[in-house]
Amino acid sequence: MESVIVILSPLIAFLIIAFFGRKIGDLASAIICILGGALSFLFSTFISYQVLSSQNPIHIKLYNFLPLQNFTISFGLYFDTLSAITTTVVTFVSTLIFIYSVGYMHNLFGQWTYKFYAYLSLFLFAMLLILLSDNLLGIFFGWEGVGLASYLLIGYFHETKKAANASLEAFTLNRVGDWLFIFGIIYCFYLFGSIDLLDIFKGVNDVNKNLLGVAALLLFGGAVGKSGQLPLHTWLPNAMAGPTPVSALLHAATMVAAGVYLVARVYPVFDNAPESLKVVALVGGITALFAALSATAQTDIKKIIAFSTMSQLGLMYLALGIGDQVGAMFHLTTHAFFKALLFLAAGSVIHAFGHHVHDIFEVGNLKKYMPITYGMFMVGALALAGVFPLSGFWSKDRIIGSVYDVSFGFGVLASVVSLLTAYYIFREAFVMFHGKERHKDKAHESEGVMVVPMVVLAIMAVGSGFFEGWYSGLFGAHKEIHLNIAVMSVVIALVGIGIAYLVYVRGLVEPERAYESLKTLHTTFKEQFFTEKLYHKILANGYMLYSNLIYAAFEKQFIDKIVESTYRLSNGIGDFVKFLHTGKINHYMWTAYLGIAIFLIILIVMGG
Amino acid sequence: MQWMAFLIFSSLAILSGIGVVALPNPIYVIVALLSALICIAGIFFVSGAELVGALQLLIYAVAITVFYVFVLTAVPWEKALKKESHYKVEGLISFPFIVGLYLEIILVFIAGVTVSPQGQIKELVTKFGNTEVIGAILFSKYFLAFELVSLVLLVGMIGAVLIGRKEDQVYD
Amino acid sequence: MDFTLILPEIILFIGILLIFFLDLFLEEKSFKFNVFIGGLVPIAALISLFFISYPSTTLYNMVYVDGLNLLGKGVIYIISSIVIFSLYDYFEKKRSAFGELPYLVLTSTLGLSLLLSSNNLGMIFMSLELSSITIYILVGMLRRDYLSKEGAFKYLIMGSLATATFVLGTAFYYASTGTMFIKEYLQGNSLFMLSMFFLLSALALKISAVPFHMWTPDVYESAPTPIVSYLATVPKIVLYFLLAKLVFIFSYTKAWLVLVSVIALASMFYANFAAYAQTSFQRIWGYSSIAHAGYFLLALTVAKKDLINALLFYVIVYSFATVGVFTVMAALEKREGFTHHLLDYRGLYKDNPGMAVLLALFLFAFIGIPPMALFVGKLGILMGLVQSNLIPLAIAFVIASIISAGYYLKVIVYMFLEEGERKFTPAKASAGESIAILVSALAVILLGIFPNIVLSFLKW
Amino acid sequence: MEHLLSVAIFLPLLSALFVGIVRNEKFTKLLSIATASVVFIITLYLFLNFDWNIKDFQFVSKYTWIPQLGISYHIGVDGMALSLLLLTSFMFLVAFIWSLKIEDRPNLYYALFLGLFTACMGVFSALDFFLFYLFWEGMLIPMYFIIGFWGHDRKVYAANKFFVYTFFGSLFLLLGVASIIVYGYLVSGQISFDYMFHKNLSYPFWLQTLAFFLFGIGFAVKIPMWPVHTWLPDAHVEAPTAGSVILAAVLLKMGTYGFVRYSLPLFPEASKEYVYIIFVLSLIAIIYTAMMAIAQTHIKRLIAYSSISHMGLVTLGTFASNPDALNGAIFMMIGHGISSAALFMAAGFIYDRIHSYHMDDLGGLAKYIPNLAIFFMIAGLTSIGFPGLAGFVGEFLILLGTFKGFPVWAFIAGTGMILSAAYFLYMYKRVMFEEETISDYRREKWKKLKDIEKHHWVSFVLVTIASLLLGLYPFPFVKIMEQTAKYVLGG
Amino acid sequence: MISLEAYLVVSIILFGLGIFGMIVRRNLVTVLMSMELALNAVNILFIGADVHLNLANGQVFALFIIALAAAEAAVGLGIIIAIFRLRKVDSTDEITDMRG
Repeated sequence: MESVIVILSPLIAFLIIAFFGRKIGDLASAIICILGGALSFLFSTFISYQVLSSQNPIHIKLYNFLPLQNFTISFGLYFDTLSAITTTVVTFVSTLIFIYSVGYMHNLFGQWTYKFYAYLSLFLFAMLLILLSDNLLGIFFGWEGVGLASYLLIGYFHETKKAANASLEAFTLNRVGDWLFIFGIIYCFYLFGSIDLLDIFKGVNDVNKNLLGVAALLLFGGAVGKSGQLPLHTWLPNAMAGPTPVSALLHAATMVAAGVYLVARVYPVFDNAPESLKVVALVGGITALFAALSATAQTDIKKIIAFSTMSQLGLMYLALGIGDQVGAMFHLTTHAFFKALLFLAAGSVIHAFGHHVHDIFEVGNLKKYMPITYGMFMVGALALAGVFPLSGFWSKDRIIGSVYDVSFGFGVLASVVSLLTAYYIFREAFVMFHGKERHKDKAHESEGVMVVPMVVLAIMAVGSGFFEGWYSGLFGAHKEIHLNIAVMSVVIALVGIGIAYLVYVRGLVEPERAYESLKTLHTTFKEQFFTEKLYHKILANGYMLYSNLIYAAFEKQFIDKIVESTYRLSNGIGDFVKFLHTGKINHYMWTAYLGIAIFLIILIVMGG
Repeated sequence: MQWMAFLIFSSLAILSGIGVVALPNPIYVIVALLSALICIAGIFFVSGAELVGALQLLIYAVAITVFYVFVLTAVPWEKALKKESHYKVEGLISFPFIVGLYLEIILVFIAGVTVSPQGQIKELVTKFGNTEVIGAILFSKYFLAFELVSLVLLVGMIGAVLIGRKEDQVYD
Repeated sequence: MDFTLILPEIILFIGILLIFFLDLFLEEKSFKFNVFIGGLVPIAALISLFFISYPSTTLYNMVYVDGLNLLGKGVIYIISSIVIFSLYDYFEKKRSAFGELPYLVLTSTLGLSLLLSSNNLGMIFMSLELSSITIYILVGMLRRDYLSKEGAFKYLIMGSLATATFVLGTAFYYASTGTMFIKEYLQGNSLFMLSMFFLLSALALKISAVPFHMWTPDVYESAPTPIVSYLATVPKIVLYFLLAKLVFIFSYTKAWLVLVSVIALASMFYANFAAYAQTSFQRIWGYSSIAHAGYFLLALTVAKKDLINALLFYVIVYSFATVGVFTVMAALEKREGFTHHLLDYRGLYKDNPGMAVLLALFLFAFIGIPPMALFVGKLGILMGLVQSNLIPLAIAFVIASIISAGYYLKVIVYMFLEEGERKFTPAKASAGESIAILVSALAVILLGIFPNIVLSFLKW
Repeated sequence: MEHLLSVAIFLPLLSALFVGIVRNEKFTKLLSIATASVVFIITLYLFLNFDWNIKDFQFVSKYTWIPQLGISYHIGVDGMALSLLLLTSFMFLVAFIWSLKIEDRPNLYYALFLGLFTACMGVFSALDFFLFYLFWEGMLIPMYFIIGFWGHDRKVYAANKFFVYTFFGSLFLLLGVASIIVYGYLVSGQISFDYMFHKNLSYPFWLQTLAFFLFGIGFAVKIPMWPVHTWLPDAHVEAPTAGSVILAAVLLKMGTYGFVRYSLPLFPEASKEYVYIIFVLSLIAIIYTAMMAIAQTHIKRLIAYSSISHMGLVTLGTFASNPDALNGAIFMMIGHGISSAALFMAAGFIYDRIHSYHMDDLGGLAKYIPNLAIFFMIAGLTSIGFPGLAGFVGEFLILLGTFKGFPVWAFIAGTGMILSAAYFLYMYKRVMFEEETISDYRREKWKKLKDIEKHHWVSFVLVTIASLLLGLYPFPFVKIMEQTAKYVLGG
Repeated sequence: MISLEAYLVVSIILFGLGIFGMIVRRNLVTVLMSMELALNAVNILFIGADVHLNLANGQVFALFIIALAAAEAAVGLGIIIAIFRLRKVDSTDEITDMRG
């Protein structure tokens, strides 16, 4: 029962808000939404405790969904260590962000803002469905559900063209992933005769490795779409058009991480098809580097963090790909805390300027006006950069360590990514909070309802790293820290921070001049290696152009013309015949006689 | 002898027939038609169908021709002379087909006609005479058809009167 | 001599004489009365049909009666009756209230009725010509109407071509078989083939098949509309009964199939295309009837009883639908200035919803939409063609039907979906016309849902 | 009980007669809705009483009708037919409620719809070819007039195109029917139009081929499959809203129903032999038509093209010779019926308020008529196969089933998921979002826009509930079709 | 005895001439006369057949044809007169009000 409440409470919250939101008002809706999240968190903590203490997964069948020929798909909930803990983390972060959003969205109250909370609740429900479903189809339900929620939330300010476009892009690209995902499910069904996770885990050893690899890659396709990995990545930066809590919740802490969770969830499948893991690692590694490079050239407050998210997710995939499932999941957890924190802090800055400021170079020296935000951001940034002893250090270090264990090349790549991470996040921090005052409007510190969640998250961001050992222990995958790598990582992080400090605080190099001299490189990074242009201008516009062309030239002028021309042809023949019918009786006779003559010929040719 | 008469009558009939088709003046056409009908009646006589031949002369050559003459006077035939009496183009186009029809008939002949004579009318005719025999058939077997003929003639008469009468004589 | 076998014909004949004398002795005012009596006569004949015991022959085998031709007689009596009932108002409005009308129609029916019963080409010829000449007269019966005379003349000339070819065919038949009775004759003989050919041509002309069709639209356009409803139906029913007989003696020749199918195909496609260019509703019906002649001829390509049954059913229901259509048109035409130009039909639904709906019902029946009875006919012919392995013809039939839908729909569009510019006084159907329309509409629907009413008679 | 099905079929026709006699607007509307409700309840009752373990047709009634031609009044349902009957009665109920506010000739409007209702119910329950064809063609006339009378600018063109095109298809169907009946006659010496009789015959391959294509043309036009689809966009664009609803939700299903009921069980070998033709056409329908859809600026035309695209998936599933795919295809018919109906209602509502279907004239409507935006979104999500709504289950089952025998085809067909999301959301964006791009004039005008009214609410809520029910608990609906699939595929 | 072929040839030639006349003649009355010729031509064939078959039915038929031709001519001429009365026209190219 408790386990059902975990997933139902956000749903109930959603329903209440959806049906009565208009009556009960925005604040009440927000509170219901928070209650839903909180309740869910409480119960999930309880369940996690149960699961962890008893070491027995809890499996609940809900109802029969769909009968197939030899199998009945039924929905159920499955709590094991992985899902229980992830659920707890997700509900925890979500609840905090819900609370934060009350402050953030406050100035929009009265303008149907209850919708926002409905969407958030819906999102949480769908997310929990992903986490807790006991079969792949259930996961897919949640998968699409979070996609929808993300679509709605990105497009929350749908009056603007930017948000509308971003939401469209997000959903469509996600659908590409979902397309692969659903065939992954179908493939699994034919491999295992079932799509229940437990059946799959049982059967992985008995099936053909190559076929399993195909299934794994199809599933991974879904993960790629959801996590904004290459090549389905362009939606993620654009998704920052949504309100900041959304960015924090969906596009940093939870939803995008669902891809990682999925791979971890069905890890046995991947594990038994090692070739597929290489693809995972490759995609993750390249995305990590790609996104980190792109992040260095961005100037949008949230986009930098978005690219950072992409990069960190890439790192997690890299970890999954080289076999460190637990490392990836742990990084997912810590990342949820500090990235949410970063977003909330960034949101705090944006909120301070009445939602008008989006570029980091529009503001400056904010530490004077927003000391708490500054602190929070710094904590988040340090955690992200992986500075000892913040949580980022522990999780990232574990990944880098594992990577070096497997492949030196990937290890170097991970190190470079760390360096870049430290650089870009501190570039943002220093530009915004130090330096000259570039903003014209007056900035102010955010109110308590926004600060408290940040503080809580900051505490988690600082402290959660120390649970690394405990976390690994839960999964039985304890890993010693390599001191040399740890030291190296910290040094790399500090170097990155140092560079940022030297450039943006000390002004050692004039940034504008640097950009000028590295213009090509800078543009390349800023344009995400022109992938966005490629997708938008060539693929999307090309598709539209091509469609319009075919519609105008083929559908209208050919297929439909054929149909219409039959009518014209009939009329034309009719006119001709009409012309033959002169009205002279002699002509009538003549025609009849002609007929007789021709028929006589037929008669003679045919014989008796 | 029979052949000679047949040939003479038939060639005259055909000649008159050509006249019917070719002559421009309607009055001459009537004369040609009359001549053709008389020649055909001659063929009938030659073939021993005296009754039909006689009726042909009576009904056709006299009654119907008078009809035509009557109508031609009602419809001033001089008017017709002011115009071309034939459609030349149609004639030219259709002539090959007419010839074709003839050729085809000949072809049919080459293919062969097999008719098995089976009746005994000749004997009856020699016994009772042609008219009696026809009369016997007409009033036994074809009695109903004969009644229909009378009805046809009646209807034809009524129709001619109905349609041809002067319309302003009828009150509205 | 068993004269009961020709009881209905005798009744008709007595009726004709009765009306003839009534017309002579009564004043012009009796026109309606004459028509009324004239309408009753076929009904009396219809009733007399039930007293005939069949099958049997009489009058030196010149007249025979079986179930099939009784069915044909019944149908033509019904149609003659409703046509006669429907014609008085039209002719009065057209100021052509000839007292001769009812008995002329009856005379034609009498001829056709005998035609149904006769097996002898001489009888057939005379009865056919009796009906033809009567119809030539009826076509020209509109007073002071030049078009009516033009139509009559054209029909007469073309009809006389049919007469000439028919007698030529008969002559060949007689020459080759030595008899004028229609019976099986299997000796391959070129004269016999020619007789087949000329008889077919003559009948094709009468049923207005391409290329002998040219008179049809003109006559349909010019003749008095109730007369069109007569000449488009009753002679055709009878001629198809005759053709159904002939097909059994002629169809063993190789050329029959080819000839009939060529005529049928030419009729279907020529007429269906030609109808597209027409602006006069009457001419559209002319072409429609040519197209239907094509459909019917398809069923005569081979001697199959199922096919013939389907054909006869189709012809019967087609006739009812045609009578319905022309009666509606007659009722519309009575209005001042109405010309049957398609533009005159615009907005008909607004002015006369009842008429428009009925007309649409018949139009849809012609397109071949169930549950209207013409659909069953189409289905039967299709099945018969498939059964005879004539699938190409079946496909041609289907395609022609599709083409035909276009121009029927055009009329429906004009009636229902467009606004009329000219305003006419509302059309009022006379009592007789109402009867005719209702009977035919009922027949079209009822026979569509319960075709067994007719099918149970089609037993041989 | 025995005659319940017949009652459900002919009750609407009876009501239509009453409507014609009484000619009272209020009475008409009330009677129509009452009729639809009763029929819906009857079908629901049948649905609940349906025994899904029995392979045979249920609720059968059979009476001799035209013995000379072997025609009988034979009706009965299996799971598939019953589901479609449920859909039909439900959709008519929704359409009737939706049209409550119609002012132009309401009596005629409802009478025609009631006639259409009978025809649709009949098509799905007839077990006699003649009866089937009767209903199949019977739906032509009411629909023709619905488009012709209450359509928009080019209504005449669209109505004629619809009529002639469909007639074209159905005559080929008729020829196909004729050929199998004749074959049955030649083989058994007994002429019979009965479905069961023909089900028990097995045709030689040449006949199967012939009949398969003849039937196929008839059904393909109705579905419609590429390339005989061009009537559908025109018909939808011009039809009144309720007409579009019925056309999309019910009429299109007749084609696929025909495939499942007739083509597959009667011509099994031909269906296997020529499966690739169907597949190629289906894939073209899915992808090509999706491209056509995104190229539209007219909302209804877009939805019409999306219908074609979805029906392509249905045909794919139908011919995949896999029970799951077949179940999916049937389920998708229902799902698509619901979604397209809702979409057309939304489009129709927009037209009612703004008098334009063109996306260039629209934009930012979510701000002005938010309730519609919500329902529009739900309808769209159903259409694009969003899990939890009715569209997904069918799509999933089709892909799942097709994947077994034809993995590559299924995989390519799956791109329909992406493309449909793209065109629907692109349309939604242009209609509902981007308020900042519209002119101030419109902004002023649209401030006064009235959001959906009570009867709209009811219709939308009904459709949404149906969509959710089917999407979240499809179990009974799929289960009931299980025997059908086995029966159809000869298992 | 004259052979059937001879009758046939004469008959068909006259028949063809009659038809040809109907095609080429312009005047209404002459068209009708050509028709008479065609009808009468067939009589020859009947008589020939009679001779050949040794029967008399053909003669009966020939009588019918003669009577019919008379009736037809009567009606036809009546119509011609009516047309002339109404329009003052007497040639076929002038009675083409209905065409197409």
